[in-house]
Amino acid sequence: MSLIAKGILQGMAVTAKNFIQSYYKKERLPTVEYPEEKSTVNQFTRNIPFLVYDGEDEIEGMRCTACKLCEKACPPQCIYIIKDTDENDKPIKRPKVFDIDSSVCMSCQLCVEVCPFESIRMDSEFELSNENRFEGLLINRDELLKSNEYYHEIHPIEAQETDDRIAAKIAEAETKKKAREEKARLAAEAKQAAAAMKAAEEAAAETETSATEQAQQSEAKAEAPEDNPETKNT
Amino acid sequence: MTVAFYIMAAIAVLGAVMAIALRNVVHAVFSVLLFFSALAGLFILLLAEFIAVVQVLVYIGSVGILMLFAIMLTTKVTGDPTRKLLSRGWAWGGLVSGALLLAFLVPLITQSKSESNSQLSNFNPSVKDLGLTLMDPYFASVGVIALLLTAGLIAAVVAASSASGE
Amino acid sequence: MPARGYHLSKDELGADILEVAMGPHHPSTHGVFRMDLKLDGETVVDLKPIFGYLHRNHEKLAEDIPYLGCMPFTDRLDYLCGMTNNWAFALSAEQLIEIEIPERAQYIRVICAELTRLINHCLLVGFFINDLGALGTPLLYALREREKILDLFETLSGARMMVNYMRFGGVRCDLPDGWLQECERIVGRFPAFLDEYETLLKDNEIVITRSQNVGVLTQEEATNFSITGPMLRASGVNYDIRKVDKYGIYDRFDFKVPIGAHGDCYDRFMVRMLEMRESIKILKQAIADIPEGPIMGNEPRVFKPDPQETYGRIESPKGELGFYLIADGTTNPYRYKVRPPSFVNLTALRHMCIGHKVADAVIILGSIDIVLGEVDR
Amino acid sequence: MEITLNHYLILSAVLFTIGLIGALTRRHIIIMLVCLEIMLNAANLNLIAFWHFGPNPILLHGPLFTLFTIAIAATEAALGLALVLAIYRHFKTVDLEQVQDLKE
Amino acid sequence: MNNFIDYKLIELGQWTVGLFNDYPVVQILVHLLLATLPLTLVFMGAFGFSTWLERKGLARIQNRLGPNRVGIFGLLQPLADGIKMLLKEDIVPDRSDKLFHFLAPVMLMVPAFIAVGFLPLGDGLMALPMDSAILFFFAVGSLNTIAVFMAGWSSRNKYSLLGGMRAVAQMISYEIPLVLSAVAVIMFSGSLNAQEIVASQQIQSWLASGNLVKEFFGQILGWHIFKPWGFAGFIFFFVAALAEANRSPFDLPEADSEIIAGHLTEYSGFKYAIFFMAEYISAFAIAGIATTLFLGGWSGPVIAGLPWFIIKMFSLFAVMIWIRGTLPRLRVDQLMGYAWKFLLPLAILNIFVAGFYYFAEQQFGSLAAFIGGWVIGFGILQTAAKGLSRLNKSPTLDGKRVYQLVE
Repeated sequence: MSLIAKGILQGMAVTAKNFIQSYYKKERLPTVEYPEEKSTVNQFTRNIPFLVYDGEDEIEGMRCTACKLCEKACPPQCIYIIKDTDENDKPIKRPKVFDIDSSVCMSCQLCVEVCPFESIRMDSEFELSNENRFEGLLINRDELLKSNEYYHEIHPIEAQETDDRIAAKIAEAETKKKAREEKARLAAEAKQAAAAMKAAEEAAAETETSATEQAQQSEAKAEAPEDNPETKNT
Repeated sequence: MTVAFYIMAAIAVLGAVMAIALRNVVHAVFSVLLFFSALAGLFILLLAEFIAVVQVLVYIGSVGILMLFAIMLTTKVTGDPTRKLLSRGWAWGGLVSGALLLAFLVPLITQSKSESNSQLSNFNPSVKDLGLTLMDPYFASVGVIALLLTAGLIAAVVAASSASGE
Repeated sequence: MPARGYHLSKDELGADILEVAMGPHHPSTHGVFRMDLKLDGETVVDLKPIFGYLHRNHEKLAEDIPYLGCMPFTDRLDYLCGMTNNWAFALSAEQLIEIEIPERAQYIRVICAELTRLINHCLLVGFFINDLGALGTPLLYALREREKILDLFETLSGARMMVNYMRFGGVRCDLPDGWLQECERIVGRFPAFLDEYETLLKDNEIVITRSQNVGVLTQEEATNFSITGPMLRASGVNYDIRKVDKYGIYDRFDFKVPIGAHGDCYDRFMVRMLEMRESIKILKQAIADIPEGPIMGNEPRVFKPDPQETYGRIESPKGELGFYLIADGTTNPYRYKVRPPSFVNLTALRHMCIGHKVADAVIILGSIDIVLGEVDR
Repeated sequence: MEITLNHYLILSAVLFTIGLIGALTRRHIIIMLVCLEIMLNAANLNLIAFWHFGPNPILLHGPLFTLFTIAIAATEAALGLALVLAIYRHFKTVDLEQVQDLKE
Repeated sequence: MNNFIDYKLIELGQWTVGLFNDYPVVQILVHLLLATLPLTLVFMGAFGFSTWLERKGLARIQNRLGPNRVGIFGLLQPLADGIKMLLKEDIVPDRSDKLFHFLAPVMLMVPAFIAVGFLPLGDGLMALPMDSAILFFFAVGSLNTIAVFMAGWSSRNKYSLLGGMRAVAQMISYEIPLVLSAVAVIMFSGSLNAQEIVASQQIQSWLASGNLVKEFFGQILGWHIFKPWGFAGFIFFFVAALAEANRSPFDLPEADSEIIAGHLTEYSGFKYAIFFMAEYISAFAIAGIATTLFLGGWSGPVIAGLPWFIIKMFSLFAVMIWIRGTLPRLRVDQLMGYAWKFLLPLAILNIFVAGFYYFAEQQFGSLAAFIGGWVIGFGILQTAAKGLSRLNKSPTLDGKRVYQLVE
């Protein structure tokens, strides 16, 4: 190697450039001083999941219906669900116990994909450390439940998409119900017309009874889907 | 000045005695290094500044380390403290050297001339004069010494490396 | 170069052979990896690689989890390049059932794979120079560039390294708007970083003296050891699975494959630098003509392939990454075997290190580019 | 009281005999070389002392002569240790007592 | 304005000594204290500051911030390190040789502080004004080797012995090029006394000429680094100095990627801090001597004297930090080969070139010698360097490797 080592001097010129530019160029000093500057997470980050509820009341507005699909799909099996039962222990569609062991969960987001009711979502909160290892890291249902507004806050785009999807689903359920009503009404009218014609020829008595019974049954069917639109699943 | 002389002399004697007496070889070499530095101090007391520097550079700097290397290469790393200390003829050796010491000291103590004060107090020998005298009357001897040093170097390399050949 | 593999119990000076165990938490081994070195003074007489400290029973675990459940585990194989692991598993799983993958998903897959190649190669060069002793400066430049690409992955898939992004028949979610422009800007600035990196390292006299003619692997030795990836190409064999299999849509992009001539550590370092430039070419072409359209093929409701076996492989940044799957008609794979490139490349370590100094053994290990997650599975 | 030539002579005599005792009694080869160095240094001290208290120190004979002895001593030490290495490799021992047989 | 600070300091010194005129014994003691105490305190402060400088400098080279938590800009970081080192438990391995295990750091610190005494800080500002100051500096420099060996051997551990032997071998083989490259300067300036060397680097005729510009450049252009053999000598001296002080491309003893921490493995707590202090101060001392020999010591345009010396010394130390941030490490045998087969012959050749330059200057006057010297002298050294590296078959010569890009 010659007297003046050219390669080494070039290398030192590069480090000198970095040294000088680190004082005025942002790109050369990417350090984020974490405790002071908090915002190191963007809206797409995912960490431990959480449950979404609509409206004010947590328990009532909960979207989750304890269908246990996510419990089966979770690779490290870290979700534990028990169905809720009301006073005369008839199972109702709500989890009484919904635990996630955050020490086992690897935030792989498969549960979000599997959930048909868009009720479980990934949180971007990463400061989860606490002092006792076992109970502390087992997150129970009440800690998991977070409002839809919170969901809009952390993942605006994704939250908006989810709401659109839910609205679309309700609208679709609406239209299908309307279509079914439409069909039922048409059927009823057609039946009544047919019945009227038959009544004219045969004895009127037995046709009245069959027409009223048919109307009462279709009316009950129309009334049934009213109270719980969510239960309709494709 | 007198206090400095006695301190230096004491350290020198201590270093020399420990160099002989200590069982562990590496300790002995370290104490000989202490002896060399005490001698360098004495040379400064005798206003031979350049010799003191050369003494530190040559003896402590390289000969001392040469011995440490030699020890490292010859004994197992931790050294074995079990082997015997004294050679067979140690009694005769001690006797002869004691007699020699007496032969040196007796005339010195008896005569104790007093007039040997030095005219050197006013003259501080600078390295430049030493260099100049080295060059004009003693140039031949410097050449001889240079030759000797290179010959010694080559001989040492040959002796050390050829031995590993067989 | 002294004769290969000479065996000595006592060295010339009679001092016994120094037995040194380097690792498992030695600063220069990449992760938990141990080398039992027999040293004659400074030269390595014998080397026994010992690994398995990071074995997590990956393959047995996958046997009682549905196919889709295995996808997040593939991120943990070679934790530096999550995307290419996902793609390899998705590729071989798609051979089990007929799924037609939409164009846009193919392009997204190529973009993600080439971005991972950039990360892996610039990280490897950083670690390699760090083993040479350059106290982290090149490594930190590499990490600075890697941060930008990891941010891209975070916006795309939600996580920086554990991406879990690809599905059988396409990708999980579409590119968020603004992502392509950001990606184009970063890829556009990458060559400038590479030039700066090369001036710092390429003809640095100390790097040259320390890494040339060190750990040489000739062509036959490389093929006999079934080495794949940049190590093989550094020894002069022109074998790149992107060109051989033409999987995905790699035949649409024109890019070259750099070939080394000497097969030593310096060539492996340089081949990876040139490969990064080729990846940038591919990325530019892919970003230019990525079509609109769906990102997911007609994926069946339950992934239940009928009994068969298949082996799918891709060119991961470290070499040929293959997945051998046996399906037995149920939703879980019957046998799930991974062919990791760094594990196979590691077998040549002993052969290359014998006869070199201790400091060289560290560099040769660094130049093989191993990641213990993949080696131990 | 003032330091005279005798003090230095006594000191170097004592140091010389210590070196001599070491050389004659100790077994270890390297300690023998160490004692050799001690003896040489004692002689150097003597030289400089005579020059310091001598008739005309202007001529700088003392330091010159010591320079030469130091040079010779250095070469001698180097050669001595090289021979020690050779002996160690041949006899596998450092103990002078066993280094007896002249025949090959 | 030149040497204003130096004269003020000397006056201060004489004033304090004068205070004790009526008890002579105490006066000697005060005189000695004045010579050594300020120097020790200043260089310990310099050590503290240089650790901060090193960590901040390296951080900024690597695009990160460096210590900024303790005190503003992290200036109290050295203090924090010092306290941490004091609080750390001082573990001494039981099989080690207690006495020498303790003695090694002391033995390393003593030559470091003595060597600092030989630096000509300013006009008349020298702690140990000896006739052969430079030579004594190199003599004391060789004492470090013993201390490193003592540290390596006494901790009775395989790694530290390996590290100790490597360090000793490296220090010895780099001491010779260090001294030889200094010999060229000493031969030229005619004396070993540091003050005279500095004086020889000032063009006295220009200084006395009175006009401002001449006086300004008179202090600079005389430096030895502007002469061909001086520049080459500076390169050899600086490279050998890096090896002597175990700094970056040659920091083999504590090469963490191979043997853990070399001879420092078994040291912890304050002894470890002392080792570092001694290493940094000997690095400062060598940087100081390099400025004296090649960069004109304390002579500088306006504020000649102590300020210039400190600026130059710290800039050389900054270059050492810069090199540490960039260059990888050399292997042991390459390191030795580089010293014996490359640096040593070139340093000897440099002395001959300096000799010819000296006689050329007598014959044809300084300007012609200057131009001729640069052309011929540097040419000889360059060809010799190329020839030597070809002789050593160093791979840097076989040109750039070409990689074919294949379809």
